[in-house]
Amino acid sequence: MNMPRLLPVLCCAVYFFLLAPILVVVLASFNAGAFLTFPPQGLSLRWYRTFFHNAVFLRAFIESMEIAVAATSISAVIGTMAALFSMRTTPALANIVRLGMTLPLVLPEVLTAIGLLFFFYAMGIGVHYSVALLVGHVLLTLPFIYINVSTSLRSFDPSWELAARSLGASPFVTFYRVTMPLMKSGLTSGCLFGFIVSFDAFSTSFLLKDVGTATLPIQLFDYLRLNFTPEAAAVSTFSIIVTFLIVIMTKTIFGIRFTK
Amino acid sequence: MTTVAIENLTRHFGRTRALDDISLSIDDGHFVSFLGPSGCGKSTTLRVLAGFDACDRGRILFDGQDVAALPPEQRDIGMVFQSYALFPHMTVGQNVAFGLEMRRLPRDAIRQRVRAVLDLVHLADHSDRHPRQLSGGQQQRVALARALVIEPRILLLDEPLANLDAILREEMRVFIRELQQRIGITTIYVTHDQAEAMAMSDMIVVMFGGRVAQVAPPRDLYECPGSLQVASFVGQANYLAGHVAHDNGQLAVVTPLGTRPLDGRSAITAPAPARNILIRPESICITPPAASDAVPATVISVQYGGNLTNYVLALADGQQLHVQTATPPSHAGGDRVGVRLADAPLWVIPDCRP
Amino acid sequence: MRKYLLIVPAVVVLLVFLVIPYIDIIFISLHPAADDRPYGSGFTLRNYVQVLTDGYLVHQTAMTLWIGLVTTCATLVLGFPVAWFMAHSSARARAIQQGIVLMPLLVGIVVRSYGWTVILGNNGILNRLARDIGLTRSVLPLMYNSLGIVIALTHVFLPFMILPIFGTIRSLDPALFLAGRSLGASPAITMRRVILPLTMPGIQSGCVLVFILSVSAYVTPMLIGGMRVKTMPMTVVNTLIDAFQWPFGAAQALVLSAIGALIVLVFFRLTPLRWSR
Amino acid sequence: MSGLSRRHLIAGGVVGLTGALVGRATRAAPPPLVVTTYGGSWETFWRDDLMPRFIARTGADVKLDVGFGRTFSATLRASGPGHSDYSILMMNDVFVEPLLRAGHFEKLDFSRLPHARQLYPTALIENGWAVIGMISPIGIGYRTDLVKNPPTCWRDLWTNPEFRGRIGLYNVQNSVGKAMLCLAGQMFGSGPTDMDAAFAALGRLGPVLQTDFNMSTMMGTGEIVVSPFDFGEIARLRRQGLPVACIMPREGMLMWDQTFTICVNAGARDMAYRYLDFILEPETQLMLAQKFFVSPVNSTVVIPPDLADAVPVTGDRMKEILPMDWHWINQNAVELDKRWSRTFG
Repeated sequence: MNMPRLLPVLCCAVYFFLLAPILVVVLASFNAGAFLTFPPQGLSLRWYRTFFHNAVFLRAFIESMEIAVAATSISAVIGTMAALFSMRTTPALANIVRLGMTLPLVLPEVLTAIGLLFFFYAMGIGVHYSVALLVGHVLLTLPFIYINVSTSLRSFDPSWELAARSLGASPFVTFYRVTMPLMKSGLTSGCLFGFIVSFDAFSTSFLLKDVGTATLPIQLFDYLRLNFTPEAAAVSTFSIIVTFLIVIMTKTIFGIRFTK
Repeated sequence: MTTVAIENLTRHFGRTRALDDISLSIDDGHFVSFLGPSGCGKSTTLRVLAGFDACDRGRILFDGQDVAALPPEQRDIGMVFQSYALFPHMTVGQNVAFGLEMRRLPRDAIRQRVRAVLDLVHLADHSDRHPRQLSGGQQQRVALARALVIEPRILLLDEPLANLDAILREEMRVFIRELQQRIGITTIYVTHDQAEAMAMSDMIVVMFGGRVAQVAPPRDLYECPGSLQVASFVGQANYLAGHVAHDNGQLAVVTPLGTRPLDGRSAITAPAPARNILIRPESICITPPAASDAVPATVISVQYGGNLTNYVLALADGQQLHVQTATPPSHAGGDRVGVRLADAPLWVIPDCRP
Repeated sequence: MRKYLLIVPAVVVLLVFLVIPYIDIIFISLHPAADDRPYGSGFTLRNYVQVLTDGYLVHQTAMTLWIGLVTTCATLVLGFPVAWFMAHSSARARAIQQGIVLMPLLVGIVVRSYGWTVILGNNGILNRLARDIGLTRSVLPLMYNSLGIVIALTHVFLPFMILPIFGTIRSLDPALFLAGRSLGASPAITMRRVILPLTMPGIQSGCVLVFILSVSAYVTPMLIGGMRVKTMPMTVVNTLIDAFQWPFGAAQALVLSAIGALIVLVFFRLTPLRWSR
Repeated sequence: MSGLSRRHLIAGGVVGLTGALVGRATRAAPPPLVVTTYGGSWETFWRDDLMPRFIARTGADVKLDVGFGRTFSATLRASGPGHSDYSILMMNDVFVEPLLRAGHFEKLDFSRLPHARQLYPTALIENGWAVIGMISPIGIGYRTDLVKNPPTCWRDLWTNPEFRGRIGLYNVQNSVGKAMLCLAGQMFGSGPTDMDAAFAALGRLGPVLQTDFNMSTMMGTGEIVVSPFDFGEIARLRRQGLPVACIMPREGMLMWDQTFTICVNAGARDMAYRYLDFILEPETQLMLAQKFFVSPVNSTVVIPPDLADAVPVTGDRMKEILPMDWHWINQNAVELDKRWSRTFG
């Protein structure tokens, strides 16, 4: 297909735009100087050393991972079930389900978080055991799972499931052998999106975090409020690399395709 | 091997009765077609038989065992879907092997049986392809192989030829019927195409509006339809007003085109007043206008169909007749001709007055 | 029916953790303010009247919606060609491009904002560059204003525009473009009359997503706008958390959500296709 | 009243059982003392130095929580008075004042705070409902390499032409931004509440760069050369090699206060008092001064000579810190916010 000659140039410009602030952060993390300045004053790994010896950031990093994994897993189950339901029900009901499932995305994150904060305290649970935080993150990730899974189910033929049943597969085996593989791409990209969104969530975490814990964005925010050293850039670069590795791994293991 | 009995099957969708007290029995090894217009309940019957839909009332007996409460996977059926429903993420071989894996057969046995059944459908060398790489007819045969390889008690086919072109459809009719007879499996086939049903079935079940209208072998169905509705759904028909009277000590049917003996299969045992008489287009002969015992008619239109020629004629009183001959067209529109009935017994549609 | 079990968890989660808290917020917004308690007794609509008549808040709401609109347009204009290019690249190139497109999401929101400070700041890379090549002598105001916010929001929400459009373009029959050309249409007309309508579902979901996300964005405008440009979410947080005016803040938040939802609905009405499907 | 009981009702209808069970489970164990602090080096210091000392002395079960005034007050408001997980809080007076009025804190029992007697009067605030545990006095910071005529007073921000366009201000979200307004009202109008004069004056400053909390970066990059700055941060920047200095303006200084309050119905009330007194004692105060260069609030603390330039505001100098009427400021917060945006928008 012939494309206008300018298109590749334009796209490269957009890609550069997308990468520019990240490049800046990555470069700043190798700064030998004491300030988060650009261009860096000499190159060194000193801030990575500082970071790896800073239990606070590592703990926040692990906390973020745990919350993101837990919230994405819960959403994956709930969202996939809802998507399967939409496929099996009448179009009118499916529309209502879709509206409901995208609602957490439509409502402002900050407001939802404040609402949840009041709610959990009214119930006497408060922010204990990170329940409120987890619920907040489930709400954040749910729409992404649902949208991606139901998109991948759009071309799903319900008689595939019937065929499997007629061939002797139980409902569970049918799901595992037929439905699941056919919506895998949507589920994978949904989970990936959900994970990334949860890992980066700020407003929700900042209002709902349990006493004495912090996710990475909160920790970075708290840190940067008072200490503007390249350690923050080092932490971010590290988390970019880790999340990127996760994406690559998911891609190679599950063969992710973004929608269809 | 397997007989199927359906007793008083009833199914509601909301307030509409999709199945209204269906009862039926199917002999072992028979090929039975459910024929009817869309929405008549034939597909619903199949889905209930397969276990995809529940019935509100009634029993389904496979070899005398009530399976109505069993989920589909425990009914031991093979099913071919209109869309074929081949798993797109599996190769042909994997598709066919799926049912055997569910039955936990040893790996070697699976391999052998998959090869055997693919040979049977002439697709042995397509085992590693994906369904989307196959033509419609090939996909159809894979679907058939997948359903047959598990050696089910009964084979259910849901309009399996609907998505094929005309020539392939004819080929597959022969192929499926031949295969079914070779294996001897009890088969239920759903279609809205009467020609298909006639060509393949041992027995045809005609359904209208959730009820069984008639159950009969194809020839009986064509020649002796139980109602006007069945008669017009199964092939083209002319209806002439007539009555049954004694003629030479036998019961005969008197029509405007002449008098012929009453079909022996009819339940009528005494002279009867005005009735609808069924006359198939091929049972009318065209003669020269002056021929003896011929009734004059005018040719309205002629359709050439290769081996057959179809005429529409009008009688003097304006009634139109469809006539089919096995000869090339010998008349044109506007020609005056004579018509007479072939020398065969006539069928009186029961309980149906003109 | 057993299939209804599938929707039960989602209904429970949404009902308990979304609907009930929001009912609570609506409830609060209908109360008068109180000095020593979260809210006073008695029902009133005054908070809503105040939100809708206060010139400052109306201006701020308009500003927020405007930022959302400009961001949506910017992501669409930049995102569509990229999605098109991506969809017509080789599998390998496509994978790399998908990685690049996802990158903004992989960088934490706080640090990403820092990156922009370095690039757009008054003493940032762009300003220094402009000064060095003699483009301008004064400082280019790239940050601490709505332009900066739009740039940063466009950056982070581009993936949400590119990926859905990419999805629909991928599912198009490549012959369509050729068919358009064979019927004598120029590339531009083929694009407008054939390709654009067919990619509308992707464009729609992208636009809705980006618009909603940018209207309710809180952290990026806070950090990039340097508090000089205040968007509604920032005001909502201030009113609710800093000033403790719960009823008034709740009313502000609900009005903003309602306007956002309304605009999305109008958008659906104006563009011919429904969201996905 | 109606609000909370109603919400309890809703909650009870939905997940009452779970809520009650979990609630009981949490109440069964003796609550740890939650100690709040800020992120970054503050958290590190609390975790590695301050808390081990306190625990060694008291054997307290301490849980460290990092946040800032906004998060603490949001959770406090959500939990309602007497239901907080916190027993003691450290935040700015600007946040404390409305919470105090809403009944979240108890009047301090000074008999349990023996070191409170040694505090500067500046640290005893809110009529005995709160004490300031640390003070970061704010003067005018500037880049010594980029400024020819160093500032001597706040008025110089308006009059020194080389500052024009290179002034940094804390915005109105920050308590120092609000304090700046009162200061400008005092300087150019009839008093600290003369906002017409204050906003007119700030408008005359011309283009200023604003920040919510981080002034150091802009100072580091040279985007700004002068701004309100706390002495501690200036000392830190200087030790990292940045050419900066901070002066005590003639008109008086502003401050960041770290104000401590005890929550009503505190779960670890006893330990909270011991922690507060621990903060106020001279040894801890000196540690804090050495770490963060904050001015000790305990008048008995003697600043060692090597720290004198980093912590210049002590003794009588403490009186130069201007008091702020946070109640009036909070009452008018929304209005100030609006006018601020209009002035700088």
